[in-house]
Amino acid sequence: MASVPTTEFIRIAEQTEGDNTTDDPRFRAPLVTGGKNFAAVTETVANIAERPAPPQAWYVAMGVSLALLGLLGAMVGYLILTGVGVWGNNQPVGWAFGIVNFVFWVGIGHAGTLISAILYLFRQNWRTGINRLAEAMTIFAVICAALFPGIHVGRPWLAYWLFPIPDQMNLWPQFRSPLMWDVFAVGTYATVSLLFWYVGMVPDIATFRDRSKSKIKQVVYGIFALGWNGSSRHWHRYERAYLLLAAIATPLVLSVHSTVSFDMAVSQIPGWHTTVFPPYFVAGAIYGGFAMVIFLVVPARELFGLKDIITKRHMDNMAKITMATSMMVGYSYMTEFFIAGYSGDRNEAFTFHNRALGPYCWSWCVMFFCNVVAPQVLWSKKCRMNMWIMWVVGICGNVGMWFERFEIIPESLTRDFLPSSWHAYWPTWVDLCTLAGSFGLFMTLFLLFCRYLPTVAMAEVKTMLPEAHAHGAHSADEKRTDYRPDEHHDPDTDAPRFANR
Amino acid sequence: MTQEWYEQPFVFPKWANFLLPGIVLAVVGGLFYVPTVVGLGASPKTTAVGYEPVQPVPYSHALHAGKLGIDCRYCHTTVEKANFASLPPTETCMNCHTNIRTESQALAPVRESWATGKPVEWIQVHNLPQYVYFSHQAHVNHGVGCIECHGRIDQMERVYQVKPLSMGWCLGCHRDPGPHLRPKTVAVTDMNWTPPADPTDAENLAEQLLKDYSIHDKAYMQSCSTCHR
Amino acid sequence: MKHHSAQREYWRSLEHLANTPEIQQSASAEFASYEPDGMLSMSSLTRRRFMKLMGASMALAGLSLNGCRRWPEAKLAPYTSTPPNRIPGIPEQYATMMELGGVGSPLLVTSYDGRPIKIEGNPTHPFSETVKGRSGAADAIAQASILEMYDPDRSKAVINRSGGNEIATDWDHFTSAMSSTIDSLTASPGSGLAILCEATASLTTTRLKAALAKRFPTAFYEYEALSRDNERVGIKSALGQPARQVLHLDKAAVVVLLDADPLGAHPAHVRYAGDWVKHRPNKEKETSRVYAIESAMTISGSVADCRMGVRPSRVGAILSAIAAQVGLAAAAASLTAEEEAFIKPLIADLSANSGKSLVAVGPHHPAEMHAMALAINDKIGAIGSTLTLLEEPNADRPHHFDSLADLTKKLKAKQIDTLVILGGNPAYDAPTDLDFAGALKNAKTSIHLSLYDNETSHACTWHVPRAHYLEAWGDARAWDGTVSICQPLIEPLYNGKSSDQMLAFFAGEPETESDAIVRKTFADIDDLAWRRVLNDGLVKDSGFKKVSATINSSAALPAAGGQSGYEVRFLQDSKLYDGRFATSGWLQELPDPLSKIVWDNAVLVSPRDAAGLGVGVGDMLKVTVGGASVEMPAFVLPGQPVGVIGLALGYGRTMGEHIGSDVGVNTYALRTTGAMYFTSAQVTATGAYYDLATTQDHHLFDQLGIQERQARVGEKHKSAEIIREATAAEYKRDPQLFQRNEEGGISLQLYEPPRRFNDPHAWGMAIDLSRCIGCHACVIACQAENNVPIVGRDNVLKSRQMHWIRIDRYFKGDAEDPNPEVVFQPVACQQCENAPCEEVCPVGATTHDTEGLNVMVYNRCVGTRYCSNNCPYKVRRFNYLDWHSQDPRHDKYPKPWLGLPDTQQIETVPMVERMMYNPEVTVRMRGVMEKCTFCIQRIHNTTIAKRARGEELKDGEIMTACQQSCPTQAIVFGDLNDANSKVSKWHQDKRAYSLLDADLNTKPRNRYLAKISNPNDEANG
Amino acid sequence: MTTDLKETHDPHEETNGVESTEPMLTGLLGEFADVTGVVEAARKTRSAGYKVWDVHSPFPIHGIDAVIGIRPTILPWLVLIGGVTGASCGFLLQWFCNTFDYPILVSAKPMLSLPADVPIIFECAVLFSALTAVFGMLALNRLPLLYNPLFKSAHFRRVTNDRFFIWIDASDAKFDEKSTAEFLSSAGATGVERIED
Repeated sequence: MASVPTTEFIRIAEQTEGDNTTDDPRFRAPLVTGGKNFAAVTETVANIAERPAPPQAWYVAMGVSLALLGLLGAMVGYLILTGVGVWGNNQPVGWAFGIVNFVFWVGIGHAGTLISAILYLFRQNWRTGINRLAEAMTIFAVICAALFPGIHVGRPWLAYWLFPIPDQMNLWPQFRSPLMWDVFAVGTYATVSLLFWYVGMVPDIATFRDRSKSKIKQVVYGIFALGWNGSSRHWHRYERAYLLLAAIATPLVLSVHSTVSFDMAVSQIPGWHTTVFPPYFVAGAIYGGFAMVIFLVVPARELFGLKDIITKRHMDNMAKITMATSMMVGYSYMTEFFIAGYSGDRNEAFTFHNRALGPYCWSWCVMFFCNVVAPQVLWSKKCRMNMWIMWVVGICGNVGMWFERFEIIPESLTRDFLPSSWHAYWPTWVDLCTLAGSFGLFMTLFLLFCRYLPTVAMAEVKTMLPEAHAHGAHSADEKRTDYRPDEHHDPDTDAPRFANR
Repeated sequence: MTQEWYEQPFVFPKWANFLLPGIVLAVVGGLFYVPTVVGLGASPKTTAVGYEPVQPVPYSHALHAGKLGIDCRYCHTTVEKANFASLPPTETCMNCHTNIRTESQALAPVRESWATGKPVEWIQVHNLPQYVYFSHQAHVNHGVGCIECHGRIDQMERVYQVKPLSMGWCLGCHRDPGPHLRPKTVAVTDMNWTPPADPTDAENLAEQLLKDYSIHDKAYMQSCSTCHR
Repeated sequence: MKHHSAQREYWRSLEHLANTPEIQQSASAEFASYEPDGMLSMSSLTRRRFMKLMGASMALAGLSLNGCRRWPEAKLAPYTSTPPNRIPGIPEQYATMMELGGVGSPLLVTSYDGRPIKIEGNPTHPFSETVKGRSGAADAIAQASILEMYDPDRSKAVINRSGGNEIATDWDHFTSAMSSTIDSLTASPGSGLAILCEATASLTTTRLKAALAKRFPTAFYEYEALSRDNERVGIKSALGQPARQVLHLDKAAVVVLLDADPLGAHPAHVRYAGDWVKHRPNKEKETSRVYAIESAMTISGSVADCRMGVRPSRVGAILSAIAAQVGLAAAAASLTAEEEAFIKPLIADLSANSGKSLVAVGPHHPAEMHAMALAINDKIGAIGSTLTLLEEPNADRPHHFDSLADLTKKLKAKQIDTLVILGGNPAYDAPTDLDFAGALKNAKTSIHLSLYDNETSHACTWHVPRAHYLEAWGDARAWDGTVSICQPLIEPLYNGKSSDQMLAFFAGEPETESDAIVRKTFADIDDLAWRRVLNDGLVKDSGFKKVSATINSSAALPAAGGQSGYEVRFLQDSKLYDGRFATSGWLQELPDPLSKIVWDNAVLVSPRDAAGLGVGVGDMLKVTVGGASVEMPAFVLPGQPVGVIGLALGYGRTMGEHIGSDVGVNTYALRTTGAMYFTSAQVTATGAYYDLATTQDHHLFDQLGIQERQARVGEKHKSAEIIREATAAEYKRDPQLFQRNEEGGISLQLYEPPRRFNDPHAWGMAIDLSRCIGCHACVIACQAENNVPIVGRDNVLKSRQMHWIRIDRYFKGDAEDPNPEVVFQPVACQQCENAPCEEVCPVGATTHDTEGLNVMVYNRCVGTRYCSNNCPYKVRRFNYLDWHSQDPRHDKYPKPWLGLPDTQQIETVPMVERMMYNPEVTVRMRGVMEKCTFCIQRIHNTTIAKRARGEELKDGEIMTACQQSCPTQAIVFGDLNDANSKVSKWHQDKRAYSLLDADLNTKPRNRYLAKISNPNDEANG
Repeated sequence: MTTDLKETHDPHEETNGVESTEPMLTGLLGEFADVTGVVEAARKTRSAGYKVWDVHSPFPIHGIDAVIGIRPTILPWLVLIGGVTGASCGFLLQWFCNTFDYPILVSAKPMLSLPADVPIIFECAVLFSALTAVFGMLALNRLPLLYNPLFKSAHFRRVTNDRFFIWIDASDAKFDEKSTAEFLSSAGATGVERIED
């Protein structure tokens, strides 16, 4: 009886040519295709780092990214040496590209923790294929985000005053300001994401350590592997810690973008002063985050031959989440308009009227199309299965979310209460180059990650394999499409897990 | 599996087990050590206190203000009517030195200045940032003695800075002015006056003086606009 | 004093000029070592000035590095002997006078340690006082002249251009060079010396002219591009003798202005504005009614109760119609229906208020009209009650225009070989058909005395730097003739000579120093009285005599001009006057009261004409008059009369130095002797576009925005969210009107802030919208008081202007309305108790003090700009770049500053410019937020001094700069704890309302008093 | 750790020091090819009465805790403490700065504006508990431990790939090199290796 499910599974795999997206209740859909076993999974993933040279495309991408990174450096230098005046910001519009980019990147940074934390709590096993990539993306996006609040202030060399450091002036930060909340929220988020990412990576780094032939690699990986030796006791506490991190990170990930949204929601400006912002921003962030994951994963699985680990099923699920969140975002847009009209507040009503029909309606249209209309194609499975379409939708998501922030931040500021102080906002070339440069920073980091670190959580993926658990007690699992071995009870002693006998 | 799995693996030496804990300790220690050092080094207590430039004329406050007991206001005439204490014009020096020590080498620059009309260029000792608007008349007329900021000038051969004159230091007094005040009957320039030894007396006196001079309350005293514009 | 010594002593003030020995000694003592350009070396300033000057920036260094940088070693240079009653660091004030177009405006100048830093009106002088003995108003131009004095672009050396090449030299060489000329003049008296001067009523000048004429025959000429001589001639024709009319708007219940602008463009407009407001809504008087019939949008017209825009050529017809209807024997011209409708109620009001009414005609209309206006005034009993006639100075001098034409003729005929031009810039502003610059070449020697080496200087053989009126003695007379002495505040910075010194030199007077020259004129005043005169700033009872003569009412008018096509109207610029102030950055960046344009002039066209021409704001128009034509951007100005295009004079200078050159377009190019003020013109669109920089309504004005703006501002004479107003009649009917919000309810707030900021004082401000005439004097006052920088056109286009107080100008009425209502609303920081800006600042750089001031701590600001975003009034200003060290003319791509940011100003701002900074106010560096502080430096200096002396603070003792400069006292500041203070009363006034408070519960400490206007419904149709 | 081990002792406790220098036998390592094998063997080992032993695997084998008899970790309690500490620090910081040390008047707000303090209190709680979770886990696991005699075994390098091991420590009372080796192979070990230190 032991062999039956295995052959069954292989047959399905062959029949559907690796399409594991069927939800046939009779069979469990594998999350790893191509009949890979433990060694094969290790090979596939480790190969990326072990192969002598990465694919051509990697070098091309790296070249472009480094160029952009250089541009970023130049722009930031120019900005700091000259003054914020080199940007397009003006009297009513105190915040523009700087903060737009900040919110945009923070938003991107949400998918990672969401996937590794929330999906973990929801027992969405398919996360294992992509969580590492997503977490890495989170870290890098947060790094990009953290750059902007620092450089957008008038005197960046004094930005450290936002931290409660004792000084000879006896002065402290003013904690009623949402900007202080940001400092703490983003700081915490960066730290926790980093820990989450690294902790998850330790066993896999150990794998790299044990496979590497060159001494340097052995030493470097060896140090970062912390001497991991796969002891069951270690695994036990490790999984606990991971679960706790997930439990902690889940409210955190929701709080971060809520806090960022407070920057606007707590203020008085019509178009900013909106109670729907926290959930609206979080939905937007998740949407944007997944868009970015898709945007990165599609080429990654092509380039590094991860198709069997980041399978069609993964893409399918991501597509569904993207579409769901995009509709939440769309709903939030509607709500804003309704409330603006319903409130009877002249200023509020005008702001939204102006947003859709005013001088910046073009950017509103871009936003609405990219965030609400474009993802609707994902209703069709054909589109979800077509990686090109997926990729384009991913790009739309990023563009759309950037413009959403543009709509909210500078656009609202251009026209507030007194018509006398209304004024247009236009970015300068420095603004544009800085934005481009931030992508350079992001891509550089991401490409380095792909080349030198385990891009897939091998250990976790291995637990998804059927042979990952002792035979003799599958009966309960047969009908499950996804299953976790850790939901077994001990086959012989029917005691609950972790029971003390 | 390929051959390399049976090569002799790399193993860290035993001391490596202390490597990472060591690094962690070093980092944590540095987190406390470095800021402390920088903080102390940068604090005005280090950079400002004790600043004692050499003046063009070796004028001794110890002699004039101390031994001869000339009142500060004889030279620094404006402290009570203006926001800052002006330096005495050469004229003031010459009032006496036209007939005292007329030959002294030390006084040569003064005599020269009087002859040519070129001012003696003194080097400033007590110096505040320019966004700080300290008013001598506001303090001097409300019982704050010279000594509070300038120390025992009457004992200084050459003037040096005694107090850090940092914002934190200013706030110290502004938050609790009482102990730094002296009765109207005592001249602000009196270097020897000390508040009553008995703490309770001192307290009562402080209370009394705060009323007498109608000193503003703490909220006013430590609000930004009190010193900055 | 010998000249070279005078050159070397550069740093002086009044007592130094008194030439008393000990001052001499002290002065030379302190400054002996200085070179003229020593001002640029730090050693040339005493320690206190040095620190005060660069203080802010210097010290920001200190803080930005958290005090871990010891300031650079600093030197203290005391006086060698302190001048009498001088307390170093305590500002002193001196009365003086600035003469413009032959009329002086009385001033009081504040000086710190010998550095004049601020100009205000002289409160003891009837022509500038607003609160007797306490605050005097001065207009924007007079206040901005302080910048002109320090302007590093001023010419610093005598320049000899004879022989084609430029040779920089000095006064001594000039005088020696002139001696030969003078010899030849004395030798052959007939050999033609001519003097061309600006209009002046100076007694000294008159005296010296006489002396000069005695020495050898001299022809005197006088020219002003913007002359009031039409009025002078007209009155002469009606009266038989030239006279000057003084209006008493405070006595006039009905005022009819035919293109006259007594509140905006009259030499006495400061006084007139003060008078006018006495008859506006208040307890004592009924609100007056002002009718304006004008061919341009003027300040007076914009605050008039009934206004009609007409072609300039129609004004005459309307005037004679009025004449006829008040019963004069005048040919009743035919009027259009609209005009008829407007005139009818006007006449009714006139006849109903005889003796309490007044008719005034603009100076650019022909003499006959002024004669007729005088006749009408006579008829309606204005003369003696609402209008006084006074003698004119130099009664026999010809019309300015004739004078210049005559001079040019003589030059062309080579009858003049030596021409001395005292000030002015005829080569730039003379009528083109004269070709004055060309004619100038015929003079063998031509000398131009001028502040700047300008267009005329370049056309002359000699240029001599002129002493600024703050640098040399002189005298001038106010509009009513009261004599004032122009006291200098400082020795000439650039070795300039006053026009009197120049005349004295040619007249061979013994005195060479301006003080001696002037003192000689007033030799009959003894020294004690003289001190008194200097102190008060005027010579008592020295005004012109009244004239009483019978008015010949049989004045006929020339036939009205053409009715079809466009008529161009040349306008006196609200800031640059006739172009002579083009070099002033403050004035260039001062928004025009109505168009809000800065750093440019434009073709003002009515919305209807713009539609006709198919142009919008910024579209280039080609304006052709006769042969000449200019291409300028259009500006669509509501209220601009249909068929009339307005062209401001004074722009397009070619030698306006760094600031003034190539700003706007030179419209003098179209101005000919035949048509000095208006004429018919062809206008065509060129299809090109030019981005006009305005401080309001710039960009982004789509239909949606315009509709919303109008909706928020409200309909004509109706209240709306932002502007509360009513007609006098309505307000009488329902005094509670303004206590209710738009919906008619009383707005209450749910949240009451837990704290009242009233210890020991509660500072508050109130602004009366019925009083504000949008003259922008307060803007310059604030700029001078608070070291507010200019940013230049490029940055105004980006809306980064730094003015702490702005005057919002709204047009009410639908787009088609030819005569919209204009509302001026000055907006500075509202000092909200429940301030939105403070709670969002992460470092607590903007907080409250216990007296209710919303204070901004520059040295704590890191520049997140969050406060500005959250400020519903958008009154906060951000230093996007280091404006003080920024070049206002070209800063598209600023140069990176390598070095500590806070050293930028020290190393790039010329010391002479820093000398002008107000030492009591921190100079802000790049990257910090700033805003109105209710002039906290004035508050603190006064309260500290008062407390030190143990005195009580009286209401009105502390005045903000804007309040002090306001000619109509529209702004009131004071302590709300004092129930009897004026500001408390205004806050309690039934017209008082807080801007946006009902929506946002900001609890502003500034309240507005709703606007009350007194329109005549019939006239407004 | 003590609360963590009732029945069995952690073998690494003995091996993680650097005290001994000359090579000595630390224990035996049995290699297994698949999960089923190693789980069965683990059961046998336990019933055979070994106390100081452990199972090493490339991924967490679920149920193995019960098989070996590992008791739940105290980590969650540590994290709770961390969280509470964080929250209180967050509040105290804000109270100290804005209410106690330098109360500055800010837009007529109360000196202690609790609602405004909530976000930072929350973030601090999260930060502290996350740090506790991670570093607590490492501490309880006695990691980092770069040197470990096990790493001397070439076979053991596959423990992070596709092989499973049972380690019986020499310090075990029942340990006897010969019989234990036999026991391991009888339990199905594809290979047995003696690890020296």
